Amino acid sequence: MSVTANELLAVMGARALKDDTTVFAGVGAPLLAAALAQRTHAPRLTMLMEGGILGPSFRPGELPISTNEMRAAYRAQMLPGITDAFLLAQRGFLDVGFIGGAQIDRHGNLNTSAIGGYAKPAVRLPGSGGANDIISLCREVMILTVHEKRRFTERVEFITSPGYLGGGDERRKSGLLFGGVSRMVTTLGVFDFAPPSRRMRLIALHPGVTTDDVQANTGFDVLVSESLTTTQPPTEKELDILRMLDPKRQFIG
Amino acid sequence: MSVTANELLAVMGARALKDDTTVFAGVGAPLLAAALAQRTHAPRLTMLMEGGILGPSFRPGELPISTNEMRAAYRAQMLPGITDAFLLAQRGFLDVGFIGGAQIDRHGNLNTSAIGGYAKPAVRLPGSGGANDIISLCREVMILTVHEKRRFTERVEFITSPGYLGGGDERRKSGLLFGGVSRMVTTLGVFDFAPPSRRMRLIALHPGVTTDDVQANTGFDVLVSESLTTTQPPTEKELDILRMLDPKRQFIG
Amino acid sequence: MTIAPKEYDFHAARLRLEGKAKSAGEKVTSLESAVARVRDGDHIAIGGCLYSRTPLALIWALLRRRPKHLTLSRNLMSYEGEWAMVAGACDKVVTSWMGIGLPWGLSRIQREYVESGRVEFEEWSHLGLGLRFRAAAMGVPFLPSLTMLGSSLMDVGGSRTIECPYTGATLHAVPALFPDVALIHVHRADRFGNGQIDGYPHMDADIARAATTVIMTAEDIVPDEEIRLHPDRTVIPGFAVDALVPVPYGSYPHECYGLYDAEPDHFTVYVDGIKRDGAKGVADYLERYVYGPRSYADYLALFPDSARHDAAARARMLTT
Amino acid sequence: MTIAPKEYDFHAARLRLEGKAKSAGEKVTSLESAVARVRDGDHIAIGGCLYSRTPLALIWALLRRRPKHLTLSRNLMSYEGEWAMVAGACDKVVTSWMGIGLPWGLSRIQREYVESGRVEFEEWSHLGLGLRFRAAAMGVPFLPSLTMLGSSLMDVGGSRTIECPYTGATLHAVPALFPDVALIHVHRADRFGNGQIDGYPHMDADIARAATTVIMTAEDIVPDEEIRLHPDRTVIPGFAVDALVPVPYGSYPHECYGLYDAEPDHFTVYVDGIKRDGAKGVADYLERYVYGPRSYADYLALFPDSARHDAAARARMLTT
Repeated sequence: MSVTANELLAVMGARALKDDTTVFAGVGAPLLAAALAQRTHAPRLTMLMEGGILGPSFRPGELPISTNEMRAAYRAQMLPGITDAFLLAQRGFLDVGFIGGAQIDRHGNLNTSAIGGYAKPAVRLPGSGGANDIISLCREVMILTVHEKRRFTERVEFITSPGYLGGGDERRKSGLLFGGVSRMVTTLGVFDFAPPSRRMRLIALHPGVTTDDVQANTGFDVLVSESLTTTQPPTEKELDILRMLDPKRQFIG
Repeated sequence: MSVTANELLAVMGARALKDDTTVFAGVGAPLLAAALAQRTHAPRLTMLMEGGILGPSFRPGELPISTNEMRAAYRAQMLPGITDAFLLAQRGFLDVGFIGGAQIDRHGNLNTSAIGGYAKPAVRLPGSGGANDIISLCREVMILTVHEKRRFTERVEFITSPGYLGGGDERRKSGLLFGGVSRMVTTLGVFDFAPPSRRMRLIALHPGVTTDDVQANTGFDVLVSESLTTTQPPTEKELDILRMLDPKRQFIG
Repeated sequence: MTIAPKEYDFHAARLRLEGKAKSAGEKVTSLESAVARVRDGDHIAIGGCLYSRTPLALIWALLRRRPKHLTLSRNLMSYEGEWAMVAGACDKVVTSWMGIGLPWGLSRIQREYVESGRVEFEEWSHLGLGLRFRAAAMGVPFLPSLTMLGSSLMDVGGSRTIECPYTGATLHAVPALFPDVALIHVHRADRFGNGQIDGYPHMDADIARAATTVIMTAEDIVPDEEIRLHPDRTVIPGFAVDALVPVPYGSYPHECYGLYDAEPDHFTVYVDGIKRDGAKGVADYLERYVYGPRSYADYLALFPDSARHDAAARARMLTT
Repeated sequence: MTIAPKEYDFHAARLRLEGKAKSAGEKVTSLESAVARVRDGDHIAIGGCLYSRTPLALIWALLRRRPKHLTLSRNLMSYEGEWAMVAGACDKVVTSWMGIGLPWGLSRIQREYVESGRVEFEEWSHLGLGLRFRAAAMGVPFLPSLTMLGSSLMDVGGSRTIECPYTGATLHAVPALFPDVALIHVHRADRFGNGQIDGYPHMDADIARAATTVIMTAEDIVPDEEIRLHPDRTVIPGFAVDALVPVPYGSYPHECYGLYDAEPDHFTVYVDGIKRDGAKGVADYLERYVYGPRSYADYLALFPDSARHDAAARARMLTT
């Protein structure tokens, strides 16, 4: 069976997580990534969910649709509440934060609020939820997203969740003293936002993907690392675990 | 049997409490006053204690020595914790706060910190505890204290708990937007701190006490209200309730 | 800037509380008399989160009174926000996110009402809104935080920054939000309003302290003694509660931790109505589920008993 | 001003946490190895309050190492503060009040050591100190409050005021307090350090978040599953805990809610020793109770079994 987009994102996200750390993860690919890491190389990883849920277990086949429901809290270790969960991140207890798809620009800024003006927008999007808090407060943030041209725009018109703002040291200058987007995993490859420019840069391609594919699916010029590598495809073991967790393929697709 | 100092203070304090209100009370006379009021005219009075204890019951004969022990929490309705208990007062949920004896000056400022300089004092006193918070945050505060000359000084050298500071509107000017000392009940009489001067003023004498007695036991000139009245002595019923609560006379003396 | 001074004026908010009776007495009343405390134009903070412990019985009773010009605030706004928009009850929504959840896509009602300018949508980050309620719960006009700095969200509500007098650091001064009314649903309370919540607490405790008036429903009214034997479970103090109504399944078909699971299939039927008829789909739903039934019991009776029992069984399975 | 920038430097405090492993793994160790994490000169925040849930086993083990130049902070300081003063372990005490309780009068040890200038006594109001810990727990350098304004306490620590950018009101900017180490005693924890407290929570949850290193004792180490069946009782997250030691009667002869009552008669014997011999009374007590016993079990054995059983019976009577 072929690898789905969410399977690919979950596997790449899981591999980026270290043992003895903490991760702020929402539902979908981020949750699958964290759960996979715990079942492979990071058994001492703690997951925190936006609903104020710390150290959840998950019942295979009963993965949560939202971060504030009983499937998310199943056999959790602590339920600190929403505000206090985010405050743990502000204090510095969260090593990694995952955030998912949105409109993304070359400096890793995300827009999930509005297109075509804020007050009377052409398209009103759902809003930040906790994405702004996760990207502002975690030690580092990884973006997991499908790679589509419409998502990747030169400059988002509304910064719901701040990456590196205008680039350079603008993030720090804004008062965001910590964190930033360390990696972005898409369905085409892996990217970073290296100083000094803090511009989105391709550092690894998934097997069978070319730099032209990436450029063709991105709304601006993509920087490419001189040491461009290729990712290792998901292993059978990784896919088996994901499919064990989500046998009905509700989330892996 | 004659009426003890704490019985008198508890009875006078209880009478000043209204039904359908809340009171911040510590151990000793304040606790007895609140418990008595609940058993007489104010059954819907809620007591909050510094240990983070809301709506305690009390086992007769098992009154607490401190505000953070099981006798204080006996059959309580809520245990919000210390910081959050005081924050309820800052929010405006506490109608009345009781505070007890200390060095007191003519403007109702209290010193329970140090005499003879702060850094290397001649006498180091225990400290504020929650007294500063109660007098700063409750809607109004009543002081319950034995009346001794050494306690009543023209001007405390260290303001642990602010009454009206230098008098007039200095309390409001300091940023304390709310509250203030509405009454002081001593073993000799009842006092207020009326505007504009906010100076301690005798408004009622306990039976058998003269204004000369008050002046003789106060370290500065005492203002006397033109409409000076006399308090009603404790009733048998009031004393019976106090002695039922404290049969070993640990607190009523 | 769209926040009104009334929202962060801690001085006026405190004086409103000082002027209120804070009684340890009985609070139990009917849904109808409880929501009668809401006035047109009030700012209503809604407890729970998304489709968890939503005070649906109170929202149901409130909308039946055809209120106008309300502002609704909630951390994550679910379809109760769509109901209020289509019912013409609210001019403004204050939240960090609106929808039901991934499987149901964007809220077409949010899009229609906000894109047309009929309803103002004031967006905060999830923590940002949480801190607005917490600042109010603490009785202060703001709380310092790093969140939202640098983002366009700073402009939406008119957020200001503040310089730390010790470190010189620049922080977001998150403005307090003192609502007029809090609507809250809890697991159990005594008749005096001392409320206990199981599982995730969401933001209910802060909302109850932040609001001037607190209207609460409880799945179960328990004897005074039961609360007093487990005081460390109490999160809402009785003296802060103005009205209390016992309402089993008071969040249904949203979930209540440990007692009943949500009903995604019902959400799908609801959303299918919107996909088919747009706002009229919601209007028809309101006629059938909100305005039509003679009582909340009749509202619940529109759901099959078997569904409610299954929801309870799933909740037990997921929490024991 | 006596507060050091290190106490409120949220930037440095956060970087210390970022640099630490935050493991969901096993934390169980011995008392000796747990307190070995304390360095001379550290700022130690002590959990519990007065004679309630004091981490006495940890303080007992710590003092046996003859630490020097510690700063001790606690909301209400009881005789553990006197022990540290007489043991020559601390240069400074940060608290809102020091003593044991009304029946035992003023602390003669506090008077002797502070009046002579041998120990610095930094006084905050009870809420003031609570907000210092909470600011740190929230990862911010200060929290706004009305408390302490106008009083002489504003000068003791060098408190500054701040103007609200929305209302213009002047508030006390209560500076954060980020301790090096937190010493905490809880009712139960799993072996990963997820801790649960019964009854009044005091300030332990904030202290555990504020400190760089968290050392915890628990009356009982329970199976992982027991914590996971009641996650809404957990107040200390395991990843924040560095060392965990199972210690039944870990606060004795202070109280532990629901498990054992305090021993006022023992406090009286202790205070009588001070009335008789001053600081030597404490020194003798330390020899007998702290330095003398080979183990904490031997320390407990200095109290009659019957007393411990009576204390447990009283606790049950007062909480059930």
